[in-house]
Amino acid sequence: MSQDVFVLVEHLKGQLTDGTFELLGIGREVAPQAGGRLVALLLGRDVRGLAEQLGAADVVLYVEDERLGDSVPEAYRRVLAGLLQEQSPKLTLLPTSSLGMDLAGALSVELNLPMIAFCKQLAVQDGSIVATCELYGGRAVVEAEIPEGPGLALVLPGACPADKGRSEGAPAVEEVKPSVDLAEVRVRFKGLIEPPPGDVDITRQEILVSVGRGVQREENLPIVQELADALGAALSSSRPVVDQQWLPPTRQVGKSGMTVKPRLYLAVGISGAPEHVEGMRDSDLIVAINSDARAPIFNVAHYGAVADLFEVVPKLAEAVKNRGA
Amino acid sequence: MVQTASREARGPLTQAFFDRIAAVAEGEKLKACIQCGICSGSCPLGFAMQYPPRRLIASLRAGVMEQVLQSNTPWLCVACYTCTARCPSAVGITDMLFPAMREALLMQGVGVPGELQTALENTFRHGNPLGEPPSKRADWIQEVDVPVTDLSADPREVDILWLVECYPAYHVRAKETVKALARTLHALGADFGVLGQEERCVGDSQRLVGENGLFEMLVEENGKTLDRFQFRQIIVTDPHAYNALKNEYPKYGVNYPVQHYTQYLASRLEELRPMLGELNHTITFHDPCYLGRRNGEYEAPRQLIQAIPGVTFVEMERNRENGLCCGGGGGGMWLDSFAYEYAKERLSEKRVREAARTGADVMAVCCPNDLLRFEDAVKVVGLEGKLVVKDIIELIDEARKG
Amino acid sequence: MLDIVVPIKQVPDLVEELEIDPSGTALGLERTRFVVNELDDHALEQALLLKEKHQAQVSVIALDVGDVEETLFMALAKGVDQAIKISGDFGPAPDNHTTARVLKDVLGGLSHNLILTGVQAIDDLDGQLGILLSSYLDLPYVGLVSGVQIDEGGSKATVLKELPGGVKAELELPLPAVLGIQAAEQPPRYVPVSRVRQAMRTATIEERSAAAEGNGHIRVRRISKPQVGAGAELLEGSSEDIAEQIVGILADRGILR
Amino acid sequence: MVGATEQKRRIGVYICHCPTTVVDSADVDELREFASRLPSVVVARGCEAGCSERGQNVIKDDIRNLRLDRVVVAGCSPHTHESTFRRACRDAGLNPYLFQIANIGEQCSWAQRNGNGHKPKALLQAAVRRAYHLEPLQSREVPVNPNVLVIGGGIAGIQAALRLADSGHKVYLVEREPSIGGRMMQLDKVFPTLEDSSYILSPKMTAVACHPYIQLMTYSEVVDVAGRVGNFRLKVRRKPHYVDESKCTGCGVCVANCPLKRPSEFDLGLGKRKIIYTSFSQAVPNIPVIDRDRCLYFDRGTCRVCERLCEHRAIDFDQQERIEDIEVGAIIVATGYDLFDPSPMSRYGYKQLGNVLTSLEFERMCSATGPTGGAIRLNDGSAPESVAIIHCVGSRDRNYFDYCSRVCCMYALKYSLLTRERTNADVFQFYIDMHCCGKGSEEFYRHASERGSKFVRGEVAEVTDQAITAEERGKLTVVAEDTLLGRRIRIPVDMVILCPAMTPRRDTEEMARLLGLARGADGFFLERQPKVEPTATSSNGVFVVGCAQGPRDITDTIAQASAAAAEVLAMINGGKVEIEATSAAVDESLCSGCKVCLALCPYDAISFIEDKKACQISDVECKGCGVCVAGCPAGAISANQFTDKQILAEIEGLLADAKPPPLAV
Repeated sequence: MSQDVFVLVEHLKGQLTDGTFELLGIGREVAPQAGGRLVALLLGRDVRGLAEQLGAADVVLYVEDERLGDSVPEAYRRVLAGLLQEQSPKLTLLPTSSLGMDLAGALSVELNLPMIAFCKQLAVQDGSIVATCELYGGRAVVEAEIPEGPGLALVLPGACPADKGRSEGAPAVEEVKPSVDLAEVRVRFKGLIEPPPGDVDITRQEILVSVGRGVQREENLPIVQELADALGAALSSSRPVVDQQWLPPTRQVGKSGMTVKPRLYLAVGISGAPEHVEGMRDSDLIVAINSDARAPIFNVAHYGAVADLFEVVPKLAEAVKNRGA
Repeated sequence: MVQTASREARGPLTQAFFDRIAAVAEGEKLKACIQCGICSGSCPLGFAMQYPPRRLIASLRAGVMEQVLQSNTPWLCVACYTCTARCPSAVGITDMLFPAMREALLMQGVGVPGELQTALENTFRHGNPLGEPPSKRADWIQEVDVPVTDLSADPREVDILWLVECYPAYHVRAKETVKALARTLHALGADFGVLGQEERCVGDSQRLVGENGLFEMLVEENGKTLDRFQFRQIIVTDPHAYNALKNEYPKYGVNYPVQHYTQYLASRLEELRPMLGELNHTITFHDPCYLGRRNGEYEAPRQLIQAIPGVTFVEMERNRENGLCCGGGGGGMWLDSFAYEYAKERLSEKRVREAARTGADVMAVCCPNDLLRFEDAVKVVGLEGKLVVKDIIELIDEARKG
Repeated sequence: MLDIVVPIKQVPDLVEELEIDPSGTALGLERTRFVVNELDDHALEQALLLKEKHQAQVSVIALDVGDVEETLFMALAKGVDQAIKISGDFGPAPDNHTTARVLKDVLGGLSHNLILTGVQAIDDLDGQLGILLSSYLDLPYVGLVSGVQIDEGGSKATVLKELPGGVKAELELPLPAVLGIQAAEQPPRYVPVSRVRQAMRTATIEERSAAAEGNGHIRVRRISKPQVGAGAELLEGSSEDIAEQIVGILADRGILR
Repeated sequence: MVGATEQKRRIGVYICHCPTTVVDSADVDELREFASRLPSVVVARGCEAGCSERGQNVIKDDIRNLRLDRVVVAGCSPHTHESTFRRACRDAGLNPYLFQIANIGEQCSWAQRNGNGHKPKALLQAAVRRAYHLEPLQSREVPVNPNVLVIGGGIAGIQAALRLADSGHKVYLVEREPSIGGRMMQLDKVFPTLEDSSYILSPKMTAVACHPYIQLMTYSEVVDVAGRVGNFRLKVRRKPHYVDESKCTGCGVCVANCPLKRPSEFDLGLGKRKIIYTSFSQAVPNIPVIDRDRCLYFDRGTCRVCERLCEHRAIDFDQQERIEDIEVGAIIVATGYDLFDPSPMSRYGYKQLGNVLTSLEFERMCSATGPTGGAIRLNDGSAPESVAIIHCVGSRDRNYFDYCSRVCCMYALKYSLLTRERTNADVFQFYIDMHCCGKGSEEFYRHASERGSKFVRGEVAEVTDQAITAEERGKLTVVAEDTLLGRRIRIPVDMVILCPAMTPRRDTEEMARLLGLARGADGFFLERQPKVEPTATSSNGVFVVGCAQGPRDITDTIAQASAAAAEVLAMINGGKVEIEATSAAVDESLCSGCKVCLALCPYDAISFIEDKKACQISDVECKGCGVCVAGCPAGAISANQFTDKQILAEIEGLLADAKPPPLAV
């Protein structure tokens, strides 16, 4: 077993994701604790160029294959299983994303490696992998360890500022041939389906007023809409609101929705489950209103009010209008 | 038209419906309908129904129900009782027909609006349709400045067991009425207690939306809970709870004397009257369907309002048995978006306009649904600053302090 | 014949406050109410939708943990064909590696060509159940699925997998397979209480036992509740005060003129 | 069980069956077999239609040939058939009171089609055992007083009185109001001929006024009734007119000069009358009355204008109420109906919104002698451009009156024609079903349709003055579902005419108690048998006609009044009536003289005899109701058709083969 820390590089439509840099940022801290190198695993088709941005890593292992071009985690899994088997790192970091979530468990079983999910912080202490995890929708913090390692970690978005994983330096790139036959991949990619156009593009808005479960009923939406109107903002939401079809999927912020970075993100009645936080944590200013003091949204918000939205939102709308007038 | 009304031709939905109708005692009465149409003419949402009640009963008698059950009709009834109160053939449209249709749909899982499912799920899991934690049901006690006995923590014999009900216990606006009532009861020296964490939804609206199993479960649970406490009578904040305890619970052997809080206070009006200071308001009053039309109590609320010195009382054109429903009954609170989609206007919005036409500056109510719906409606129709919605107990509380 | 198996899991009901065991390394389970994992409910709904479309056979399977019987009866009331409760020496809170192995054991004796389960649960410390199970069974897996179609012959599935930004990938995989469901094609159905009660009277939950071997090898050092508003500066006062403070903050930042 | 020492009886049992009534033939054999084995039964026969001549002959022959001394028929209700079989017994020489019915018609076969099982046998056995103990009784005949009382001076009472009086019998006609004429006098035209109501009625009223055999007692009420069929004794309260009828000529000077006015009852408040007034101009008798409660003289002792101006000195402020005793042999009740006041149905706006009228108010408006002289006018004096007529207001409605009021459809059509004729307004008929049966009615309906009435099938939900469109402004809007189109409609009109239910008179209950009459579920007086005895009542010698019995039109009322007159004539012309032999008797040796029975007896048939310190029951007054028997604490009273022995035997018979019932859970 080596003492290296591996990081899976994630890219979508030719772009590296923020999550990749976050993982590299964490890897940068943990690799010295482990006493090994930080290794970035870049897999894909025609993405070698992306390696240039991975300077935070000591080494980039690049695997090129036709079948790694599409978002088929199984292909990644087969390649990674082989790679990790050969390289035997101390710790492998994967993003809690549509890719990472389809890999970690499989690798854990296939390689007989323990894994920890929902990781918010990671460290290697006395050879053990120690993680701080956010479980139960953010209602509990669990400190867990993989005694002695090695192991895998699924890291929550926002665990580390992405900037910490960015580096100007050019890493060493080693190209590796896949040790497995990817023809055996059982899952076949058929195509991408883009969201229907036409609605407001919430990723381009300066101000978002976002609603969650706390709004209770569709007919309460106008209360929040009124505030959005007063602020000149667009309305966005967490997943439950879209699942109830009160707002179209284009308004969903979070893991399978949009990632937004407005100047102001005003979260109304949103508890702040990790899947949601993933999509908005980088907003310039986050203000949260929720009646539940335990809501994890207050952990990412800059300002918070523990109050009933039906009380505060109309008052706030009024105050904003008065200021405008 | 050739009708195929044999049992074999019925779809599972229709069959479930007919089974339900056959199972209830009043089911036979449907056949007595004379197709006069007063139900459809009277129904405040009849215009939006694809099968208004008369046509619905005609379809039922012809044995062709499948389309009716799959129409918007079953979910548009707000159980205001107008049709039933006026029906010359005493057909149980509100209590029997609509719940039976809804039950069939619920049983078959067909077309049940999502917001309703959520409310039912919440009631089942948490004992309240809002999905609030049961442990926080009595948290409002911390916010009121008079002592309130939480019998779940301090079980003792009381004179009055007060069932607070869900919206009043949890909803931030409705909670104000609860606090006001607590203060007033205290001022009257009433010996009262609440069930705190042990209280569950009384469930009348769940019954009317067709979730009879859930209602029966709540009756069982509440019956057992009530049995464990010693009290002389029950008072309730919500007319729907009043209706259930008065008319439905006894069918299951849960039988306690119950009053709506307005009735209780009216019975103690002579003690209350000297406490009341002047309020300079012109007040109109909206009769809650389940206190008025369903249970015939029109006077107690009016007596309370008129007992406040300085008040000018005005009636709306539609009052008492002709009062227009707020749209929140019979599960209307949880079918609002559905109803709005077809009606394009909420009954509560019509109603606040009617209230405003009287020239009143306060619209008095005594049902939590009314309070919440009319307050919203006042904003929607732009009557803010002109008309204020207040529960009678808030007016009494204000007058008492003033 | 399509045989769908839906493994479901009990998780603490978050409507109430979580309680921590005095040891500080586990949840206090005594007063905790359990509910079915929300996404498992979606998986069940998806299975029922497929049943209605393809006359599939649906089995729900769960370890005997928490209030699992109520959940299984509810599933029966919703229309699943079979509900199986597995007992064994896996303790009150088995991890997902353990659970997946137990399930694998039971699935060995159960006809299955499609396994649907929630893509994750709120307590997945050692990984997500669906993918662990797929690996133990050596079946293809796709997670974050929000749409499932089965081809005529029942030999393959076409699924929609959610990617960031509202984009979905359309993927095809041969059956048998495991899918981690993110959302059913319609919200999980409500099951009337009388149906549940009827199921309790008339339907039976099959009981199986299985041996628990191995686990995720994770040691929990400490469980705690997050510090309230750890990150946020909390605004206090009446709702008017709060509104004024927010307006002030926005103005300071130039968001409001 | 029949004791060995007791006398032998010879009982004949007949199990009656016919296609529509009693038991089916399979059961007949079984029952007959069962009956033949009962003690004392010497013959048991199945009998096809026992009430037919052939059936009766079988029984008669058996009585003669087999020397039967008791007869039991298992068949229809005694209510309808007892008299038939009793007659057969008598004809064959058997005392008619030795006959007993086992009512398996009503109790078994009509109630339960299948599986009669044990019950008919039990009833039959009870009847046989009871029959064993029956005693021969003698029915009595009493002479009939040929005078007749008619209560109510509307068209029904007038018709009956005239028919009887024309036959040469003295008739007392008691009317509560100052004039006869009743509701019909308030009407303008009558359907379907559209003749003037008064054109038909006035000659009859005049005939009453001058008929030598009719004693007209207006402004009067029956306050007490005693006696029984053939010999009723009544007390009539004569309210003071404060005008001496013997002096008044009806010149009208007093009325013309009376200084005060108040709303006229006859015009339903639409017009005014004086304080001394006649109800209407053609009043019979044409004698005014003074409204004592509002008269200035009675109030303050001033005015007396009428007294001063009356040339005939007929004004008599000292007149007092008097009670007159009358004796008659028969009574005809013709008290009519009240019109339902629709104000409780607040959705129709009656008494809240202007120009919402009841039908009777509209009649007065249409009448040439009414407050508008026959002009159909709105409150502001203008003619309506549109009128809505709402049928079934309170009728056919289980919240109010369950029944159809029968005449509303037809008079509503009449209003259509009158309105179209006099104003040319649009007329909307809001109906549930058009019930236009009767001679000439269908033509009338067709005629009204052709004249442009607009028919909307749907019961009106509400009448409102809250406009939601410009064309509704200032109008009354009628909201309903047009059930034929399946569409909700709002029709703005100027006038709304409500057709309220015809209801029993307010004092029906009191009247029923006074005369011993039964009332139906609808509150009206109940006829003895709706098909075959439509005017007779449960009280012998008392007949009910017209709307006192239920809603009906004038045609039917007149026919019925004539029919009742004929019934009465048949009775009084015979000179005597038979009265039931069933009566109660006091065993003086047991009577403690407690007098409890005196208070209980509804017929005042019991008196206390001081000498004997015991009560005695008058055979003539007693109707055999049995209240005293049950009430006597000493058990001193027995009823001769219901002795303890008879009843106990009947009960034993019922229970003889009964299995204990399953335990109630």
